[in-house]
Amino acid sequence: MGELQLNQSLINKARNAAEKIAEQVDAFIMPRSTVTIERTALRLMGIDGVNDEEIPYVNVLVDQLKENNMLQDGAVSWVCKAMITYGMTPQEVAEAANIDKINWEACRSLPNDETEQLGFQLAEAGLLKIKEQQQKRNQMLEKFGAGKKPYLYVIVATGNIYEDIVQAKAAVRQGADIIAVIRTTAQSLLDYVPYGATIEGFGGTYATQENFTIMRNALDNVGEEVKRYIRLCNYSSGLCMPEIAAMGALERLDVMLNDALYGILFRDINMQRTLIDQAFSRMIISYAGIMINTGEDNYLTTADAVEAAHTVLASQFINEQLAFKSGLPVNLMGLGHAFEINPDLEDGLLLEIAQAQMIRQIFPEAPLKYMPPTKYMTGNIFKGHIQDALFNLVGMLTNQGIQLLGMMTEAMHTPFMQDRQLSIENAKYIMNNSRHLSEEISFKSGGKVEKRANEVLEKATTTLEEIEEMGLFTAIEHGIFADMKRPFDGGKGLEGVFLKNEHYFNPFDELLKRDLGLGVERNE
Amino acid sequence: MGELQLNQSLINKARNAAEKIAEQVDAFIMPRSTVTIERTALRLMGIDGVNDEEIPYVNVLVDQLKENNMLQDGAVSWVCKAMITYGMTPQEVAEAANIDKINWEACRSLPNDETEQLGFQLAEAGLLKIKEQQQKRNQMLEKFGAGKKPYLYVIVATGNIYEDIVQAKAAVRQGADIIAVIRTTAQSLLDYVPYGATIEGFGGTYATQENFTIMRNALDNVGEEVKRYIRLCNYSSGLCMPEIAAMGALERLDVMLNDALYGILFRDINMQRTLIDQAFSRMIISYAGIMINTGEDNYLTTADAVEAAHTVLASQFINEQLAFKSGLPVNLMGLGHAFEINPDLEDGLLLEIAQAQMIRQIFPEAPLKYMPPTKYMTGNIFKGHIQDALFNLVGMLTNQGIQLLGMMTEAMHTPFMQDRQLSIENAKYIMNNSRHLSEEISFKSGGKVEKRANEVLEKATTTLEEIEEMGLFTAIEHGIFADMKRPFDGGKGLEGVFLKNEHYFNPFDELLKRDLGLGVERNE
Amino acid sequence: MSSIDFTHIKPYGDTFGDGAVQLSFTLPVPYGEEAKEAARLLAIKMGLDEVQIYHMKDLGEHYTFFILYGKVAHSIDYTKITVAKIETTRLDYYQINEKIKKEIKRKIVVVGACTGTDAHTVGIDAIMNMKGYNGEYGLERYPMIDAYNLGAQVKNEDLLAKAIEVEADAILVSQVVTQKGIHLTNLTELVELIEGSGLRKNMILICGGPRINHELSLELGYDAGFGSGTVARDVASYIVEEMINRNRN
Amino acid sequence: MSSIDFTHIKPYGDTFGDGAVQLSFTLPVPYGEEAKEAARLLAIKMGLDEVQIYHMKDLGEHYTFFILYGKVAHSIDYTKITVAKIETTRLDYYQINEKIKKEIKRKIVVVGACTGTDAHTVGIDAIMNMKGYNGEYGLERYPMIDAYNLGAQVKNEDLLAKAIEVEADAILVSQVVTQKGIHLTNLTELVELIEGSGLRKNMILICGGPRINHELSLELGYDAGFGSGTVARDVASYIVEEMINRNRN
Ligand code: B12
Ligand code: B12
Ligand SMILES: Cc1ncc(COP(=O)(O)O)c(C=O)c1O
Ligand SMILES: Cc1ncc(COP(=O)(O)O)c(C=O)c1O
Repeated sequence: MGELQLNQSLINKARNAAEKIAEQVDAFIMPRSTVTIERTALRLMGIDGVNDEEIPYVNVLVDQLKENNMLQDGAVSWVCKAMITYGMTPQEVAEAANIDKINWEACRSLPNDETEQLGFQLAEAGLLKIKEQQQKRNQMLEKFGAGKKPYLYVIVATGNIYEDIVQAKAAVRQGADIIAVIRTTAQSLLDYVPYGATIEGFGGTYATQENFTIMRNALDNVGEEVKRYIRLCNYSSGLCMPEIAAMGALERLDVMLNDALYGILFRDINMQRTLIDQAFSRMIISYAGIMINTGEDNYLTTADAVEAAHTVLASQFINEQLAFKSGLPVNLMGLGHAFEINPDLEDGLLLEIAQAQMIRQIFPEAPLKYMPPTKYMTGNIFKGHIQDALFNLVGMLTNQGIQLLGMMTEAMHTPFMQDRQLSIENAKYIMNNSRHLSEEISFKSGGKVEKRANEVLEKATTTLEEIEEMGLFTAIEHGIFADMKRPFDGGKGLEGVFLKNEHYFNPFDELLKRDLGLGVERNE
Repeated sequence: MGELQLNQSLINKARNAAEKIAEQVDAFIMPRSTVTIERTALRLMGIDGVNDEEIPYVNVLVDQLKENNMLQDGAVSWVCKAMITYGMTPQEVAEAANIDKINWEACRSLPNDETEQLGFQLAEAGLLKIKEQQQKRNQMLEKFGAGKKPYLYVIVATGNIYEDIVQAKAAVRQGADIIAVIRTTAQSLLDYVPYGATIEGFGGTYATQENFTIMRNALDNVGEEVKRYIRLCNYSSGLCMPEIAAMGALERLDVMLNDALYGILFRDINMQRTLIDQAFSRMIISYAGIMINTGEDNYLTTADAVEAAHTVLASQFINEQLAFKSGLPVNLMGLGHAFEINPDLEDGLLLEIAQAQMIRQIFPEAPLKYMPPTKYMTGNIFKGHIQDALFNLVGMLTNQGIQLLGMMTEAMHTPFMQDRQLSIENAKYIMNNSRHLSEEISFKSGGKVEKRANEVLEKATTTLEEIEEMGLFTAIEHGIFADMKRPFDGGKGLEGVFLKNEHYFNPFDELLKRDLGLGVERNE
Repeated sequence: MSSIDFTHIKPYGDTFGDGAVQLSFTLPVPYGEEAKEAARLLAIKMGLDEVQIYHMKDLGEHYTFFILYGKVAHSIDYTKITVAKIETTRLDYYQINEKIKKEIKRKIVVVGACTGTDAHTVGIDAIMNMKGYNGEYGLERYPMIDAYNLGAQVKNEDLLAKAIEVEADAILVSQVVTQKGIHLTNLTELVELIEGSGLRKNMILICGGPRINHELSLELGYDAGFGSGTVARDVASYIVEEMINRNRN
Repeated sequence: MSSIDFTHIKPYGDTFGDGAVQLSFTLPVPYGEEAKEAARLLAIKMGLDEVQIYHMKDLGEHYTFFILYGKVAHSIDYTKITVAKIETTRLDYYQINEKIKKEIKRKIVVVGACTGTDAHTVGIDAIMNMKGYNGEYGLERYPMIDAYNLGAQVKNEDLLAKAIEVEADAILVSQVVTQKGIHLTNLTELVELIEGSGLRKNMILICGGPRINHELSLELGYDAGFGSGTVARDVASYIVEEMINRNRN
């Protein structure tokens, strides 16, 4: 499409402000870790499984260390010490700890350099598994090609992983490029990751490592048949954000929902916790070559899409800069936005185009994830289907990277099998029909569309400068995003945040930073 | 929308050729009349009703005159003679003739000037009724305003006029601007107009004068309630084209389907008959201030919309020039075209836009009637609904005058009540959302869209020049339109065509021509 | 999901056996809570549980439109289903001409039309005209077939007369308009006419159209029926094999 | 059309009494003629005549989707329909505050939340927050109402505790997620909790959400239920009138 004339100096200003904001946040994050980051490290060391009470061993370990006030040293450090002391594997340490067979005090005297050597060894091995998955993905992409954009992204959400598979495979045959397995409503607030294959969820299916494996296999198989690489998506989000990132990395997920602010705003997770967790999870994601999808679309489900358009852009800038701090390349930044303008608005389509095209130009290399109408979908499935059609048209016109397909039954239930087929059909019809339309048209200079885009840009810039001034934490306290106010010390999960002490050891953190070329600041 | 750069010299050439073609046709028409033209004149004199065998009195009269070889003088002439001879009203003459009580030979001696004086008197009275209806329409339009374009045009077609009314009134409340009552499948080949209110038709309802009255009243009433003038549409088409035009004029129809070639191609009506009939019917239509809708859309139901696009344009030029010959002002020329490109075609939307916009520019003042997808509609109502949505978008983008709304059930049945509501909802949603989009965008100069438009224009020009060369009749024999070949002497209704003799008298013809400022050529 | 019980097949939304169906209709009652209840009761009569009326719209004139979902209690024994199908092997253009040459040893003659007031020619043209349909030649193009396409709005009498005149082996009738069952009337009339003429057994009688299927055609007294998406080779394959079979018996 | 027999109401397409309905569903059987027949048989079991399967689509994995129309034989006696409705007069913001002042003579106290794991705040916010919904102020804005909005994902226990703490006159519960009947579980649990606490009769218990209606709410043991499109004044009108009524008796 003909480019809109956007005020480049505003773009620069906005990006600068966001960088400053990210730096402030980063400074806050650096000295801190969380229980889930520690559990993540243990998982990557190979600790898996749950005890008799269904509590994951990584939780058992981290909880014990926390109780004993040892967590500030880093869980890896203690597990390594126990390994050496007892001559056990990491898993054996976990199982022993579970029946109180590890005397942590007895391990304390072990010299740090010995533990750390072991720690690095285990970390190298853990990260290797991730690299292997990445290589496998690359091989398959080479074999089948990367596919035409926008990728058609659909969700499955039956609550039962086996049912999900049937739905996912059918969707692939119908033309889906990305399958996202939606998570059950209850999971994001759990401070542990459930275990094994699951068949009972509400509005989604538990994210477990086993479920990831099952779905990954199913998609690889059907992908072989249809000769396309099918991308799998899940949520690195909620109280176990980095653990799930690690699971996703190990099971070759390709896309993960991961947002710096989503949990804070929409799950009332404590802001310190989320911001620390997202930084670590994004390093894993970066290392694994997974694409993130941010969640700015959600803002427009509570706030008004016309009025709050600039908050979406502001948040995208922040997500971008924070992601850079975790080493994520721009081509893996699926920044989110959404088609959520009230369908009764005259010239609503013009505003939608303005927003989508503006974002396209401001983040030219990011894949961009475009979300369909949800809030103004109703029980009128026929109308809903054409709302989705306009959405698909705008996606095509503005060259979005990922089109999350809308379902005509959005106001009712998670998708039925046929809903998805109709929705894929909708997207293919519209996109094929308008394939080169964007190359054909240009927008009036100084017209409604261009003006609207610049207005939004201006407001976003102002907002970012305000946030820079007051700091991100205070901004969230003031309810700048999605009309949601969240206190600095409120919400869930704050008890899982701790200050690292001077002996803190996390070889994954260090290796990842090294590998991702991030300044390693370690106090030795 | 930003205008496409069309080759203006080609447009001029094409229009010139069409004018020549129309002149050739006109020369052929002038000396001829048809049974239905004669019946039309009698109807306008006030003859109405049917005999015991349901044969309209106008048919009884014209058939008698034809049998007696008197028709060449013009039916009005003989009826006037009988009126004077027997001291009867026109209706009494008809009823008497029905029971063979008129001795036509006995009337022959009456001096022509006396008959003609009476004839003109009756004709003035007849035409006055039409003028009154036109004035009434103008008053109502003044009261309620003319409404926003494109007008939303929907059909009713239950077969039962009372059922039609319910459907029509509901449609008006839902937002329809124009109600077209579709005709039963069998009617166009009847060489008489059925009589009275009817409740049994297939795929449509009989066009009878009584049905017109009933629907007109219903729409006036609901129009009062919703404070809009609701336009009524029917078909001036088939073997009784001019009679129905007269009925429409008397009953204040606002729009009539009327095409110079449709009957020939799609009903296998003889070409001489149709071309003569359309000329006379259009004079009535012009006089009544009715808008015509031409039928080029139909070409694309048999021929391919991409390949045959130029025949649509060629036919529009011919319809335009022939309409001028009947005194029709350009603002009443609802030239037809249609969204019938195969939905599987890549960039199909670009071609649709090219065609619609090209036509818009070539006939800038004509209201243009845009027809929805029909041929490629399937039993998949969900997909159908989005095909209609794209159609509505193109209509809005290219400023069409009348949007004939597509129905998602097009491949199944004539519309159910809810189909129409959903369809109106579709149009309103799309149009409101893209209200000023056409002002915002422009098409790449020399791009796909512009190129396509010029290609079609070029082909149409060539075709028109070919037709000019060989004459319209031969062109139709060669199957130039809609892949249909029709012989000069074939098809239905040729027996109803006759050469006027030197005494031929038709005061309506004369008054209409005078009033419409058309060169009156009478042999006195 | 693992092993499906095909004796009790139910609709499927997202949980095996959930019976999920979508339904829409208009009721001739004024918009309101009572209307909604009427819609719900109707759905229950149709065998739905957990009826959810997701959308209702006042259509005006005291009519109300509904969109609803529910879970149907009925199930179907899929293992018991048998469908009348045309069993002939589907040959291609070349094979068909070859087979006629070899086994029938003369050109076969076919007459087709869209009958009654029905003016839809596209369907019968798709089967008969040279250029055919969907990249498949029409019957006129077959060197071993003499095909006469009479077009649309042909009277049954005229069609039969032509068939007799050219000694047709098969008659092809197209019917597209189905409102108020007009196609059934037309099709039945033709069968009766042909039977009356005593020529029924000499002819293969075939009908087609978007609302025609083989089963319905058999009921109406035709030898075969073809629906949407048919191409010439489907019909030609059938005619040739049927002619050979009849000759054998 | 002229005079409708309301004791036999049937769906309407374009001919009075035609019973026309549209239906769509997926069957767990492979695409083909047998699948089509299964769909037809199912429609017949649902009471449809003249079943027309207009569309079928292979969804893959041996599932087939159908769109069909038919004419339903069932009818409904519309004259017998009664619906439980909230009968209170719908007052506006000013009238409500006025009425509380005059007749209750103190501020009334209302506690609301979206309970369980349900995190959809938009609905309860629409009713309670200052800015309200659809141009109607929310309860927080009412000078004569003390409104406490606890937000989403609130445990039933916490909601009850808060209600006791502030001596609430009414509890407002929102439930949006309904998959596998989770809202029914949540709502029932709250009723049981309150009944267990012995405070049931002191409180007006109200629920709401897009899949909630008054009838269902009564069944679950609530005093009233509100569905899509509700605004604060609907609820407030009800609470005030109900409080006055209870006081009288
Ligand atoms: C094109 C068309 C027209 C054109 C026809 C041009 C022409 N020369 O044929 C025009 C514009 C003239 C027209 C007019 C009318 N039409 Co029309 N038309 C259609 C339309 C859009 C497409 C039909 C078509 O061409 N399909 C493509 C062909 C290839 O498919 P097919 O016919 O199914 O044929 C295939 C198979 O069925 C099979 N087949 C068909 N015949 C035969 C025969 C044999 C022997 C075999 C083996 C196979 C076979 O093979 C073919 C190839 O695969 C349909 C809507 C739709 N999308 O289906 C309405 C439709 C058929 N028309 C309809 C109506 C009502 C009319 C009118 C009666 C309206 C009116 N009152 O004026 C008129 C009058 C026509 C008349 N007297 O019959 C209705 C019929 C409703 C019903 N079920 O009864 C439809 C469904 C539209 C609607 N929703 O109202 N129409
Ligand atoms: C916005 C939204 C979200 C937002 C919520 C943001 C927020 N802070 O509320 C986000 C993006 C976070 C979200 C998340 C999820 N959502 Co959600 N979401 C929606 C959506 C798009 C709109 C809901 C909405 O806001 N409606 C507008 C309000 C004003 O309407 P309302 O809630 O009906 O409220 C009105 C009335 O019902 C009534 N009312 C409501 N409550 C009360 C209470 C009282 C006392 C009274 C008197 C009246 C009343 O008054 C209100 C005003 O008129 C719907 C789809 C849709 N279009 O409906 C899906 C939907 C509700 N979500 C759904 C699901 C499954 C989820 C998830 C569980 C998915 C997942 N697994 O991650 C998550 C998790 C949330 C959780 N734990 O509960 C499903 C529910 C399916 C079902 N029937 O069970 C839906 C239908 C989407 C779908 N098709 O899958 N969602
Ligand atoms: C960024 C992001 N994370 C997560 C989720 C899902 O929520 P939860 O993490 O609570 O399962 C969403 C919602 O769609 C989201 O946008
Ligand atoms: C110009 C025109 N006339 C008439 C008709 C209707 O056909 P008939 O006159 O045969 O009823 C159409 C078809 O839609 C048409 O386009």
